[in-house]
Amino acid sequence: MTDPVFGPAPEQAADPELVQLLTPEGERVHHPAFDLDFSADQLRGFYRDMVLVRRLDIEATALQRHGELGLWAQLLGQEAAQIGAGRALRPQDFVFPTYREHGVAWCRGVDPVQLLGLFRGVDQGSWDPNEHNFALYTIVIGAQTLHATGYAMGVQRDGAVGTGDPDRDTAVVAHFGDGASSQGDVNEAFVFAASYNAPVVFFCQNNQWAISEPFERQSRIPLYRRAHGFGFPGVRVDGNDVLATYAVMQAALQRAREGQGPTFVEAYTYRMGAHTTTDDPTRYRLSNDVERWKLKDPIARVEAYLRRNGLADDAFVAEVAQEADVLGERMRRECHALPDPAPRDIFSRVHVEQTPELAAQQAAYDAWVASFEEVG
Amino acid sequence: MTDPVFGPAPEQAADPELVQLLTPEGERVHHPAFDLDFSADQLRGFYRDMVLVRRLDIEATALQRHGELGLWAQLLGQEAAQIGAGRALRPQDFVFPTYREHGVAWCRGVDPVQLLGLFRGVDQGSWDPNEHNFALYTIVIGAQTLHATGYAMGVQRDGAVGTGDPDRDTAVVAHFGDGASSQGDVNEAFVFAASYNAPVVFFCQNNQWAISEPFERQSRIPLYRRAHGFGFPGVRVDGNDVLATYAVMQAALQRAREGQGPTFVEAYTYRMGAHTTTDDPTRYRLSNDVERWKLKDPIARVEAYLRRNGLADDAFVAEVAQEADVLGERMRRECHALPDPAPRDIFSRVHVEQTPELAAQQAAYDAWVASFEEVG
Amino acid sequence: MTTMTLAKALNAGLRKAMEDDDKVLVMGEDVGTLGGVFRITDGLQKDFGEDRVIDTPLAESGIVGTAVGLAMRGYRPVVEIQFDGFVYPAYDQIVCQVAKLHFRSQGRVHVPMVIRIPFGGGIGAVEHHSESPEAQFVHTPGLKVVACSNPADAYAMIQQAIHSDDPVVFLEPKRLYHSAKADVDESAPPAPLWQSRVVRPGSDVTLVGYGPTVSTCLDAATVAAEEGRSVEVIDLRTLSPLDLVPVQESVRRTGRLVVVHEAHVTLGVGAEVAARVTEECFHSLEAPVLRVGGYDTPYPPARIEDAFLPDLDRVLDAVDRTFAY
Amino acid sequence: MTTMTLAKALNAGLRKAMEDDDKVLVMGEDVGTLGGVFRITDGLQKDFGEDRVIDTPLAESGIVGTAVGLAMRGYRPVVEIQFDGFVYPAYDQIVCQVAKLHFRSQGRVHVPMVIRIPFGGGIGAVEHHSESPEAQFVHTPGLKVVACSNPADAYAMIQQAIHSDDPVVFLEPKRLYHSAKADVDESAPPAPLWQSRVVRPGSDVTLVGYGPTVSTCLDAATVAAEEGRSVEVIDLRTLSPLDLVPVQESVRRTGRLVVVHEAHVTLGVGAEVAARVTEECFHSLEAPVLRVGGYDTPYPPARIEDAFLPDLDRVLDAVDRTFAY
Ligand SMILES: Cc1ncc(C[n+]2csc(CCOP(=O)(O)OP(=O)(O)O)c2C)c(N)n1
Ligand SMILES: Cc1ncc(C[n+]2csc(CCOP(=O)(O)OP(=O)(O)O)c2C)c(N)n1
Ligand SMILES: [Mg+2]
Ligand SMILES: [Mg+2]
Repeated sequence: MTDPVFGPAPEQAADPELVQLLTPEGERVHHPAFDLDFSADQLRGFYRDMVLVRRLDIEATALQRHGELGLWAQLLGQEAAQIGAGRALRPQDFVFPTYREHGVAWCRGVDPVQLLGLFRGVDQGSWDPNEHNFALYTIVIGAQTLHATGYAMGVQRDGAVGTGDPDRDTAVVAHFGDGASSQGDVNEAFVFAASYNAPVVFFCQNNQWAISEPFERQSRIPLYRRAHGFGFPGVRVDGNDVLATYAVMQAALQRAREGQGPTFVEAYTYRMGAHTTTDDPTRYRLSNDVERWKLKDPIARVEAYLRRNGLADDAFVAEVAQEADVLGERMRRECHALPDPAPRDIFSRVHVEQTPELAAQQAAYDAWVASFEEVG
Repeated sequence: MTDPVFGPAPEQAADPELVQLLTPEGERVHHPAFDLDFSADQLRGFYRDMVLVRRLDIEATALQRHGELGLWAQLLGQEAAQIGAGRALRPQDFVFPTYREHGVAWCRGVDPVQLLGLFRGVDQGSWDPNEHNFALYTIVIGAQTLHATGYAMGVQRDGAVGTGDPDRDTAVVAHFGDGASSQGDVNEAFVFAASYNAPVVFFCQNNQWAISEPFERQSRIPLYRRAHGFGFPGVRVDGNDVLATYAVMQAALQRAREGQGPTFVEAYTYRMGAHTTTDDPTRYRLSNDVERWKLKDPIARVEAYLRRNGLADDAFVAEVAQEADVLGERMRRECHALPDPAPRDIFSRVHVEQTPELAAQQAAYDAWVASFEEVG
Repeated sequence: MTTMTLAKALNAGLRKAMEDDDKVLVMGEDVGTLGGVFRITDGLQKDFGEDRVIDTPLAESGIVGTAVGLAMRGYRPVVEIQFDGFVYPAYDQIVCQVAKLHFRSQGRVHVPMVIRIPFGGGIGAVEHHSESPEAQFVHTPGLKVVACSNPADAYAMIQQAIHSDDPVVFLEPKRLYHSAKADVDESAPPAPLWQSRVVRPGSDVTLVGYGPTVSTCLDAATVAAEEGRSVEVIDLRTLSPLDLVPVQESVRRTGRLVVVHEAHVTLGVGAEVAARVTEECFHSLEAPVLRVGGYDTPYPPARIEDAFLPDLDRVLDAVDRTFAY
Repeated sequence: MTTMTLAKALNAGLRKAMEDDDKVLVMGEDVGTLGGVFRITDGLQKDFGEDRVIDTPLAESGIVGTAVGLAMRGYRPVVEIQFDGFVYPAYDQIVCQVAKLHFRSQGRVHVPMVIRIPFGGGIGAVEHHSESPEAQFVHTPGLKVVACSNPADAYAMIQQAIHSDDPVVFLEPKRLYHSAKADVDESAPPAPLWQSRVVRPGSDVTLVGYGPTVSTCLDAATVAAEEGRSVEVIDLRTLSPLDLVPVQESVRRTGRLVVVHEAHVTLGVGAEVAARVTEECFHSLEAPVLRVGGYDTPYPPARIEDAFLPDLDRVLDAVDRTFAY
């Protein structure tokens, strides 16, 4: 069970170790196991990704406030976790998100506008999972972790692990939250992944809350240790540190691709916003906590580092801000333009091969609609 | 998380420690954490229990072969685990069994004949759970572990933990198998038990098999370590050693009663018989393995110890054997006499308050039966 | 007499039940500090404490399964399932354990628990938040299933369900939580829980609904009356047992019956109503029993849910069609 | 032409499907070395290897959930649920994921998987081993549901189900696994999967069954014939889509219909058959559609299951009753 990178499972009694490469103050620190050299472009890229993704999120939240979306699940505060995890992927990797992985979607090339459909109520996921290697959002908590594990078992059967070919060896990521860790499905996914040594990385964004319930209701020990109970490595990373998240995910994904099996990565972060736009977090948490976490902002620390090291200047920051404005403006415009689906289409999408029953219901529906047109 | 008795969770990489107080050869060994002095009466009692319970099992198996039972789930080989766990209970403790806990039922004062009904097809559990503090057998794998946890939450609400009153403080036991450890329900039970620090002991008889599937399909590490992933202690005990099982269970139950929360006890044992009487284990396992485990027989080692230390002689052994004969004879006789249920009663047992619908179905059923009587 | 929304009536009913019997517990996700995502349990944890209003880990099977254990220990757990679409992880516990324990134990074990499920659509929600899973519970022997449709019933029925020694699946029309408002007389003797009820008398055709569709049926009756058609509307209230006595009595007079629910038509509760009423009233029926329900497709995106759900027009159309036979 | 039991026919059909398409996988508890508790997958792991015949951990949601992932990766998993009563832990995955993925993805995601469920009673088993859970799947849009009743159908239908690009719940009458024996022509072109079939023509009354009750219906027809009554028997074969074309055609001739299944009567498939046929054939029916099924109680202990299950007498009685209107 001892892993060259992840090492042996930490003692239950020991303090949780938080992998960090960039402090909240923007100072670069080093870690014996998870360290990487990042190029200036890479760092600027992370900054840009996070700024744009935050803007995407703010824009969608505003669209909800203006009645254009029925709901929005904000990622505010979780940008580093998602960009770190998303940018560590190779094209052939496959990702199973929850409903909050807008940043990962961004990294997978899903257009932000495509994310709006589900929340606007015009579709239930509008991108092609196979085009982006990014499954549809899953709302039933935990269900997707089993899909990820099964997909990873398929990857094994395709011989796409451990070949040494960097374009072929494939990892799968299962996203989930701290609350989800209590679901039977998630724990069964651990069982299956361990039993078959499947190439899957369980990436848990522990944002401290499951709606109103604090993390402590779900587990009395740090979550990454859950993996040790199932016989595979777990590690806790500073989820507000994009460098650390990237480094840890890269290592975990590489383990999977090499055929060394599953890893649990707990990205320790904080849900800065409400659970969703219908939630009112003032009912259950202290603004003090939120203030404390503001000091750990994922974007500020990268900006501080870039500036301090002369890797970015006002012009760069302004350029990214400008890009965010363009994105925001486009989202507003294109959201308004998102067409409603045609009710008659629901009958032909239920199955690959439509049933006579549904064909009849469709025909009856058509006739029904036509009857109004005649009258009108 | 460090416990004075169970200590900190062992390193994942370390060899599993097997608590043992009596070797297969019948030699008494000592253990730093789990040791007890056993009186001669207690030891003879364990012997008697195990012999009688084995006889109960053999008798029921024979009854199945003779067509008197539709099925039987044998406990052969698991006598020590069950008697050790069963005898460590106090009257007020409550037990949630699987379908194989005939030995625990014995300790709880359930008449062996009452165990036959389910397997004969005359009932689905014939004892009163509240009379024996022993729930009905549960066949849907793992479901009872949640019931046990909920019951333990009820015990907490009744203030029946941590009072220091030995007749009041109450522990709950959830029985399950190695296969069951993969079920979502069982892992959710761990989550709830840890979250509420419920007074429940998870007693897993790892008998190496889930029907045809070897333990390794369910977990790649020793099962007791699963608990560490949920933040409570786990320990592996020699399940063929009644003394060790008793000692460990006593400690675990006491922890629960004192309000220190859940414990996972893995009783490492072996299913010597078939899964059930319809199973053919020669299709999937080597008789060699079975032979090796025969050397670890739970009864032989206690007998050896008793004899070697002059605590039992031929007369005692013969007396117990005689008692077993009487039990066997009674089981045969009373099994034959077990009455079939009255079909009409099924309509009045569905609810506490019968519905008009079922009353009508019952009346129609009565009329239907009467119509044959008229004809006949 | 207090004016209450349906949500407030449920809250008041729960509070009353907890005051009356200290064995009554409330448990579920976010039911404590937050008071539930719909605020049905608002304020209860503050007043009754964390031991009686239990915020649970996020695991529905765990919630229902531990509630079974609590019930066996003598408690009366009232479980909240956050949304209809999230009851399925608990399905095994509900169908194989909750429903069967009394039967299996020959009546020795009681499982007096209530499983509250906000159900139905029309609130513009994302997927899995607008389901109508009732048929599956009605098909399961050992469960009782009721649905409230208005504040007064909500207030009384939740208390009666909690008081029942049998497990009850309690369906709450979430669409009406805050829109349905009415005077509730807390001291009025409640109607029997296990009976359906004529909510508007009529003579030409019978309309049957429950939960959210009762108001649709009443609206249809009003419109039909303007066209000179007298519609009798019945609120089923109890789906298991299914009380069809008033329905049959009605159909014997009207000869025509339309059943309306949001659940998919195929094997929705309407199928059972149709089969039974046809059997009992064969010679009274002038037309086959017609059903108006959700189509046999998954619940669609919110923007088109109005086309999916039974509405006034579809109900009136079905009424018209019963006159075409 | 080979003489086969129903169990053997399924085994042969699975083998053929695995030979024809190497994306076909078999997975479940004990399906490998043991060949399944009913030996339906006997010998498959030996011949196709552990990667294609997968012994899984003991967790039904895990089995179905990972099968979804395998299907998304391009495989065609055939999942075995060991007994009907153990499908419920997988219910959420089946109802919310398997059934909806194609719809949710606007047709982009295919989930070509088969969920095999040995179902029904009559084998003297302990509880949870004799259930008939089909109605719940029929009520769920997005699933297709079929039931075989004889070896020839079993051989063909399992292959057709595997070949289908839609998820199929495949019900196997476990009682007939080893008792039903027949000649199977492996080279015969199979009947369309999604059609029901007249298995015995008749003119006085129509009897409809599926799975294990088809033989009960045939027996009833034989006895009735001796009494001078001509009974037409229809094997539904497909429950979703529900092919009622032959049933309606038959009822227009006979005017009388009895539906027989082991599932509980209330909201069993018979309710839907009754509601639809009554709607379509209102003026042809001489009597209401009658249903014979398991009572609305949990499945009873084995010693009295014969009283619970629809048998020859109860079917004949229902036939008689349809003539009393
Ligand atoms: C099976 C199920 N139960 C309940 C819900 C309702 N629900 C939606 S999100 C949520 C909390 C999830 O918390 P967590 O897993 O920590 O993820 P986060 O929202 O914090 O990203 C709940 C209870 C659901 N979607 N699915
Ligand atoms: C939910 C569920 N799935 C499948 C089964 C069928 N089944 C009965 S026992 C068993 C194996 C159980 O293995 P384990 O938990 O190790 O207990 P043991 O039988 O070894 O005592 C299986 C798969 C079941 N009873 N319940
Ligand atoms: Mg969270
Ligand atoms: Mg076992």
